[in-house]
Amino acid sequence: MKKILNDPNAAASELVDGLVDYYNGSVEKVGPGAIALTDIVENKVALLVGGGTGHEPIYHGLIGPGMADGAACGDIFAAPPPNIILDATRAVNKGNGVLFLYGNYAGDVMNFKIAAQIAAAEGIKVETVLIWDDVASAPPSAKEDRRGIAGLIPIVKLAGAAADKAQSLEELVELVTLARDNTRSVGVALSPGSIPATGKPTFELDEDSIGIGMGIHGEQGVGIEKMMSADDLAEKLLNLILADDLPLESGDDVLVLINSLGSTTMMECLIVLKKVKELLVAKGINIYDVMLGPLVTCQEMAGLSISLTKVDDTLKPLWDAPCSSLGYTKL
Amino acid sequence: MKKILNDPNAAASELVDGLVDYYNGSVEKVGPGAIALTDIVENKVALLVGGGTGHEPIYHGLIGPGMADGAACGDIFAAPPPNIILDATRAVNKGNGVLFLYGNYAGDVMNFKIAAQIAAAEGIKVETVLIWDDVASAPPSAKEDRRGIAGLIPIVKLAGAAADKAQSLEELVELVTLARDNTRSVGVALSPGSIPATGKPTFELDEDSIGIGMGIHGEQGVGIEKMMSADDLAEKLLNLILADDLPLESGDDVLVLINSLGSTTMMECLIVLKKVKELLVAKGINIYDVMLGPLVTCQEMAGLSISLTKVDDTLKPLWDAPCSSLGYTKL
Amino acid sequence: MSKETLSPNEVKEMLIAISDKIIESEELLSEADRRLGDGDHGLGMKRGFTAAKTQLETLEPTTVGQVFSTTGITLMSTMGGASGAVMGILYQNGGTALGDADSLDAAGLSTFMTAALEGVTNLGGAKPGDKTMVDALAGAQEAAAASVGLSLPEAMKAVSDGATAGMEATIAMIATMGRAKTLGEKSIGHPDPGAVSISIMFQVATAYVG
Amino acid sequence: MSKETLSPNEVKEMLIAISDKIIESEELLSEADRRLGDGDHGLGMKRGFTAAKTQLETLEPTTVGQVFSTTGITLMSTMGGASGAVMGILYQNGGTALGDADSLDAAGLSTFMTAALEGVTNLGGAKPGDKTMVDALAGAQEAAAASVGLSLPEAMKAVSDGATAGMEATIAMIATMGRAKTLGEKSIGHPDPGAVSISIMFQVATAYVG
Ligand SMILES: Nc1ncnc2c1ncn2[C@@H]1O[C@H](COP(=O)(O)OP(=O)(O)O)[C@@H](O)[C@H]1O
Ligand SMILES: Nc1ncnc2c1ncn2[C@@H]1O[C@H](COP(=O)(O)OP(=O)(O)O)[C@@H](O)[C@H]1O
Ligand SMILES: [Mg+2]
Ligand SMILES: [Mg+2]
Ligand SMILES: [Mg+2]
Ligand SMILES: [Mg+2]
Repeated sequence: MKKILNDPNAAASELVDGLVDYYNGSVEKVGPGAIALTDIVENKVALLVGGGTGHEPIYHGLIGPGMADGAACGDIFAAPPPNIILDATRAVNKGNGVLFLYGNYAGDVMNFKIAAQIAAAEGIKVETVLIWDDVASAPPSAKEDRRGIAGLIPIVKLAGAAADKAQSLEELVELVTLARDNTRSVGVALSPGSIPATGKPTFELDEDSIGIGMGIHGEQGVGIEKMMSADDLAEKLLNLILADDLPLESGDDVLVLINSLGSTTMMECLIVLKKVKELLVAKGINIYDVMLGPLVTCQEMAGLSISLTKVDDTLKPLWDAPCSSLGYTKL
Repeated sequence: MKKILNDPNAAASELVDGLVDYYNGSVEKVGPGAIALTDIVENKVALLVGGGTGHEPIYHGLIGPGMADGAACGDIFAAPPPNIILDATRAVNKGNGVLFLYGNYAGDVMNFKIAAQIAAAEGIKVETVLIWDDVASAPPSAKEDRRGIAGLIPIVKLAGAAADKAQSLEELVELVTLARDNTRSVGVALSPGSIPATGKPTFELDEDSIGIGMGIHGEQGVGIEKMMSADDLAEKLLNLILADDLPLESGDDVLVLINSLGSTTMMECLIVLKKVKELLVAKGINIYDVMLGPLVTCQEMAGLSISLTKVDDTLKPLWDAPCSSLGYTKL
Repeated sequence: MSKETLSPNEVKEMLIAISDKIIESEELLSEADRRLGDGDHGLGMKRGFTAAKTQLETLEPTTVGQVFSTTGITLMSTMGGASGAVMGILYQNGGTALGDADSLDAAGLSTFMTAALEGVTNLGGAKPGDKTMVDALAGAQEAAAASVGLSLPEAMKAVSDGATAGMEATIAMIATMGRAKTLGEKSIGHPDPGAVSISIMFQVATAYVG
Repeated sequence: MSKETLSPNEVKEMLIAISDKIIESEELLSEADRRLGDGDHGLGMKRGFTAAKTQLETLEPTTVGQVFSTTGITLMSTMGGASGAVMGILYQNGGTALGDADSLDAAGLSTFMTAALEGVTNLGGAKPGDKTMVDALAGAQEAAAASVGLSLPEAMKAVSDGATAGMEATIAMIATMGRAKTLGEKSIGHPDPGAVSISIMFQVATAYVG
């Protein structure tokens, strides 16, 4: 598999440098894998995101006005170590504490937990909200076993707006928890991405099989099925979300995200969106806004996910606020 | 090759419907493949873009405030027929004429030419600026033989801002011509995309070969070479641009675009950007802004292109203006 | 049974036969375009001629020009791409030049070809030698002009041979127009896909009148 | 030549030997993780132990705890991922528990293992049976506790066997922790990659003291 790389083992560090170049002055490196906005206002309640690299534009592409204040970047597909998280934490802390917002993976949880303990010992107030939007990864009764997938895009956007208005870390936790609890996702894998350092595919799947509920690292899904039409697939995935415990009724407003895992084209995402909209409209559910494209990726993996975030009178103004970042910008 | 489709022959029409759903109210269908902003102000000098589908988010994802007013969408990889262009032209014309801005391909040129003749007969003022940024496709002495590739992204953004301030179609032509003449691109292909209706790859390339100057439809490049490192590739491509006839000197400001053709990851684009920045900085050339990602694609084709737009005191304020569209948004 | 002239309804029958053959040739034409262009020529042609066939089937033509023009307008509005514009203009211009004639003979065929070639040349600027369908059209037009005194079957055979010879000549040419032009010397060795389409059309027409 | 106790410099030598073996085992460990996780366990371990080896090489240790803690801190700050946190805590906690002892014997090994297991359990919440490296660690810890009266080579052999048995027991388990947990029943049949790492480490240690 051909990839445009120098030393594959240096890919993570080179991409973080390139990312800072892409930010072109608005973001700076504050440690080996730690980056932060250059102009965070004093006393702002800060929002820190983070995770493994290789899933660009998340997480580290989500920094900017109305979005996150900084990010801790790990190696490819690996949670950042505590020292990187700490460097970023110290940089974004402006005296009013820092919210850690990241996907619910064992590696991330443990590394952020260690960093939080050290930060607390240094006198920095830290709280955590875990993203666990993937309905395929555990039943509704065991949310804390669910992993975070593409739903982090609307959650980070809402959290960014919330961080701008929150007077305290507690208020921010409350708003972000609401955004998280209103978000559900489920994905499908068509073919694997590859690990840059080994060139190996992240998993195997027959030419005519797809994995429903496959994770963004190639973790196997809840079910292997035969390839099906875009309409059938859209309906199958949407129904998995609608069958979950988030009540969605006629008159409700939702944000819709159709996320490509990498090489699945915008064409395919648009065809799926068309069907998802038809199905939601038929239920009287109103689409408040749409996000679409390769936002949470796993290298050149093929597949997509659908996410819904139910927005109420608290979340709508947060969604409407302008924001700017490499991964998501809203005028 | 697995793709998420219904009837492959209906892919273009379904994706246009999905695209309108994605615009979520700001854009409407004004004909089978024709779409336009719903609220174009009276007397605005209008900007119409267009081309084949399958390259999303261009062209039809570039409609919005500060961007294009409408788009004519053809079938997959096929220029739109004159009637579609006419439907879009009639919808965006607000009495002050319409600028046709599109890539220099025989099919597009002929279909837009026929449409322009009919529009003129209907009393609509129409002018055309062709995008021909690909330095690999013809020598500088034969610009009109060059094709349009990813450079259309900065050009359409600048044109969108220009259309907002232009008092006349002639003024718009002048500004857009300046943006076009200041833009140069060159690309590399690593592996083909596929044609949805046939499932066939758009070209063939050995496992260790890359095509320098390969077009966005898989038209073969100016040279097949062995795979090389990201740094070497970045330098090779950048040198092809710097060797062209656009003078770029110490103190000049440029917009940089690293465009993925589809499945090439953001990681790879970022690693290339890092090297491009190093090389530009060494020459004293200043990066005014950066765009990066899958903006001009050819299905799941792998490869990327580098584009530079030299911005002067006329173009900088146009670049700085906010804009919003599915493919490119700037706060 | 060979036909000395074609009525409007026979021209319609002939164009439906051409449509069927083009639709059937999708793979061959796309494959030719994969060598030199973006691999979709057969798809566009199939799309256009499927629509044209549907239009023609319900048409009750009174002039032969009308049948050609209807075909041209349908191809033009459904195909897109380079060949959509070219094929559209070809049939429209050719049909218009036939005025209100209610039959087609060898002289009419020459009138059609001259107008068709002129329309295509004016639109796209390609000349013979540029490795486009103009090479096949120019071959067809020359043969048509030289066959005005012949019977329609003889003339159509000559036109078809001219088109095929023009198509075959593109094999050795370097492309200077359309998507193949960036290939330079690498374009040598394969026929232009649009020229292949033209050649196929006249073969069907020859069989029809023959 | 078998060693009854290890000096700080010998512990350093042993950890460098462990580092070499882990670096060498990259493919095997990544392959194990490809079955149950995201295929990068060997990459993280190689990254961490390459850095640890560099650190250790210039270290002039005065206590055995210092050697373990240095290793832990380096692993923790260079690996990332689930195993970075776990391996880091394991060596750090184990090392700290050894206080300022200037040699390692069977009793010290048991002290190390008890603190290491406690640290890992507190951090990640995994219990034996969850199909993680805790299974190998718990096996090692039990054996260490039962071997306090033995010679270091005998104790290390017992600990290594305990770790390997714990690792082998994970083959039949259903994962309930880490990335493998969404696999459910499909996780049966393969050993946990982190447990494989633990087992390898104690094999090298056994050979070293052997
Ligand atoms: N300027 C031109 N004049 C005449 N024919 C042309 C011209 N440019 C391209 N063509 C014809 O169009 C054919 C390609 O058609 P098609 O593949 O359908 O369009 P596209 O190139 O837009 O994909 C070529 O084989 C050639 O015969
Ligand atoms: N909660 C936990 N407690 C102890 N070990 C764990 C825990 N979660 C995961 N692990 C260990 O981590 C190993 C995976 O490590 P690695 O592949 O490097 O990390 P990641 O899962 O982040 O890719 C697993 O094989 C398992 O032994
Ligand atoms: Mg990992
Ligand atoms: Mg085409
Ligand atoms: Mg073509
Ligand atoms: Mg792993």
